Amino acid sequence: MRDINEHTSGEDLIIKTAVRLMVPFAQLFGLYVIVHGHYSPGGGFQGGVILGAAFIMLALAFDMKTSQQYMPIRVNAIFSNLGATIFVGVGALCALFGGLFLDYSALDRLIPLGPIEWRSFGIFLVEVGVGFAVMSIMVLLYWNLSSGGTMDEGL
Amino acid sequence: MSTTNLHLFVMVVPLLSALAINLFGRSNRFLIAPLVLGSLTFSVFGSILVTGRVLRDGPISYTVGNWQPPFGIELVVDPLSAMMMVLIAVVALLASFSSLQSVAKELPGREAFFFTLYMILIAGLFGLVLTGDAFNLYVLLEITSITTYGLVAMGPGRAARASFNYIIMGSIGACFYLLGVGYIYILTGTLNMADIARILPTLNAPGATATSIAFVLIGLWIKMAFFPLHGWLPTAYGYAPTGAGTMVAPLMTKVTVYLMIRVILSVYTPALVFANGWLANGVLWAAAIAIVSGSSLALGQKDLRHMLTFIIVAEVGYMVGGVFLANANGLTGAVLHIVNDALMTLCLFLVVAAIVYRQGSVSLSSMQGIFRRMPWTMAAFVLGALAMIGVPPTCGFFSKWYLILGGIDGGHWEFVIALVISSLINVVLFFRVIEIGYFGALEDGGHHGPVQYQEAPGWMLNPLMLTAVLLVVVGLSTGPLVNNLIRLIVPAGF
Amino acid sequence: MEAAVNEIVAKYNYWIYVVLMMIGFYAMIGKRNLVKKLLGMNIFQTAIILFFVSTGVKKGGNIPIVDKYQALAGGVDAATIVNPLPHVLMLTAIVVGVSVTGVALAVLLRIYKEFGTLEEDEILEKLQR
Amino acid sequence: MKNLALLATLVTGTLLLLGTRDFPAWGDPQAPASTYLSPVYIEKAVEQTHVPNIVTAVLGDYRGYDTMFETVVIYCAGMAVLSVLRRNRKEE
Repeated sequence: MRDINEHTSGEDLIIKTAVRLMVPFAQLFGLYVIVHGHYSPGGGFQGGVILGAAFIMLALAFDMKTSQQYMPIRVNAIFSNLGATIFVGVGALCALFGGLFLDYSALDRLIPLGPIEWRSFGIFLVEVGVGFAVMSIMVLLYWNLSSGGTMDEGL
Repeated sequence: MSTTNLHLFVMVVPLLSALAINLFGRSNRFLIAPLVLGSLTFSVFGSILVTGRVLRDGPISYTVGNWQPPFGIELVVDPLSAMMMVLIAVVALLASFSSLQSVAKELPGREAFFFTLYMILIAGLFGLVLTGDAFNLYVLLEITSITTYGLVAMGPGRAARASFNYIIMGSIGACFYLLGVGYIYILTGTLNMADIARILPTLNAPGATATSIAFVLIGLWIKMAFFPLHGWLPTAYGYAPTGAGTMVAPLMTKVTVYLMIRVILSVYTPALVFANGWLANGVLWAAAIAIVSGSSLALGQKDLRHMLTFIIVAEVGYMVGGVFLANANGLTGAVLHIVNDALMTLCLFLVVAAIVYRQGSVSLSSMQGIFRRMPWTMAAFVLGALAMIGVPPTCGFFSKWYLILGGIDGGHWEFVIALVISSLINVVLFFRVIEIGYFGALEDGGHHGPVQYQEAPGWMLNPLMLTAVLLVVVGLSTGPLVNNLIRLIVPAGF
Repeated sequence: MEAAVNEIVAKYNYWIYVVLMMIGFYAMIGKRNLVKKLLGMNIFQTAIILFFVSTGVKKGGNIPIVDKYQALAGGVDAATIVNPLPHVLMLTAIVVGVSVTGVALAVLLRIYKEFGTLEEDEILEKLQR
Repeated sequence: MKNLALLATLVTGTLLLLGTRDFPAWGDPQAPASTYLSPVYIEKAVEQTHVPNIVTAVLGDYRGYDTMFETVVIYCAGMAVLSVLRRNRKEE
């Protein structure tokens, strides 16, 4: 019974095992690309896409429900909002702390790291926000487009 | 909160509230209305304060991230953009009352998504009028477009196809704009508008400059549905959900006209754009054809909303023509018409929303005897119709007056004649609707009884009444508006 | 003759991108299948991205990533590094392109559910009925 | 229709090709795009932001406002897709 199910849904032991092995590394690499964007090619968008691809890979090899076990729809919604809020929020925070909008050095009044270090750190913060938003939206786009909006089954 | 950042908060508060609506409104939809209305009220007061400051102290130049303008992105608030900020805030606030009602009825369960897109669209429009950077303008143009695609596609039935048409046309427009900016970037090496305006006249590159002017203008014309490129607008605005139409129809095309004025005045400078007489002549002929054909196509419609969408096409012709008259009266008329047309379109679309809310359709056949069912709504409709026709003292008269004066100054009689013809066609159009509504036999009442009084709910009716009053108030205060604000916009050479 | 050859050698990359753009543009306005229109849009956008990125090229330039401490101590020679600005602009444009494509695909799904086809002629036929 | 599309394509393409006549040669280090803004970014970015990847520095800081809207664009796309397509299986 179980074998027939696995066969008809087109799932393959090799693909499943390979994906299971690859996903943690893909996620690690995605995080590396986001975090190491200051020193090497990379950044929020590129890393976010890799992180999203890890979840899409899960959905492709297993099914949509499996990928939703690792990232429930609610968490996805929170991540996408969080990502956008981090970016806009950091900008607004800079303005509230007496600087101009998105002037990260103004956050020096919050935690004194030095204005130039704050610029570097502010870029890091917003890249993380971009990464979150891009990751969750990529997964969301895949879920919706492959299932026609029901987000329960599909490719 | 210091006032340095106030104009940015006018844009950021709706943006943050959009995120909050998405986060909290999905589970608790009673939070949506306070967030929408609260943030828009903030924007109204903020933009009025900013306008006061601009009129007192002169244009504000603001550098995001505290970088010197050519390197960072510059925001410019001059009298024109301050006026547009107030206009967007007021129209969005008035429209949102009605949208909240009709969305709750038409799209139950999807209010949170709708208002997320709605508020981001408003934030994007604020961003468009604030920005002083050519590439930033492209990004914001795409934000407003993507949210509009989504809002239009939420409608029932044919809305999806209308939205796809809009996506294809809108993308062509955006790509053309981006190409035009690319050509300028290769020539000048900068993206800041003031910087481009400074460098471009010193270059000897007529071919590439002309190409970039052509592509930027064609891109914007597609986005504003200027006559030969207007195919997407009537279906997109006609099939969109009613709640989206009330806000998108008054604002999108007008803000794009503003962008065209901004690009002509502060990127390419009028001297360069109007150097060749044939460009202005060709555009004026196209505008004249747009006005006449938009009005005549409206005559063939059997549905009030579709009729209004064709009138929007005609009105775009008024404004583009006014700008390309290239004289002070023409530009004054065009800028004044942006304000007036936004308010008139808002008024008429709010009427449509109210009628759709009560009876589900605005086809002319279903509007028989509507005056007896919704007298106040229809009173506002009559006022809006008079303004569209251009009867004093409503505001529509004054902007048309300036446009006609400008046409006579420039000797462009085709434009003047088109304006007069379109006013006459508007008389026919609107009196046909009023006749059906006033004298039309009531639908066979049957078990409902002869006359049923079904006025729109107060949340829709009161903003509508306020808009109708604004039409007259703005009309009567044309003099101060032109002398204190719009005269500042007209450049010296005009 | 030599001037023409020089012109070709100096500008041929722009011309290639213009041809690519026009392939996309023709697909957007000339094709009757909605998916082909969408693909045309993607070709158009990709061509514009290539066009912009090629404006940043400097002959013999390096990638715009420098050694932090060396740069802080001795500064950087701008002539050896390609122009970073077009890269930045195109990162943004890529994201915009992805977003538009996503929305367009969703709308296409709705159209397919509504009409059962993505051929424009068949849709028009069904609308007139 | 097809002929019209072909005509529009040819006109647009010709216009674009004519425009390239005024361009500097490809890869020219003296082109305005390479001499006006970019040297300042390249020389000052590390000093002003302590980020060795100049693209990241320009993306995140000098043109951070663009990047903010880039994030908002992709967020919008997600929400637009959700609002256009989302429905529960029960509703069918």
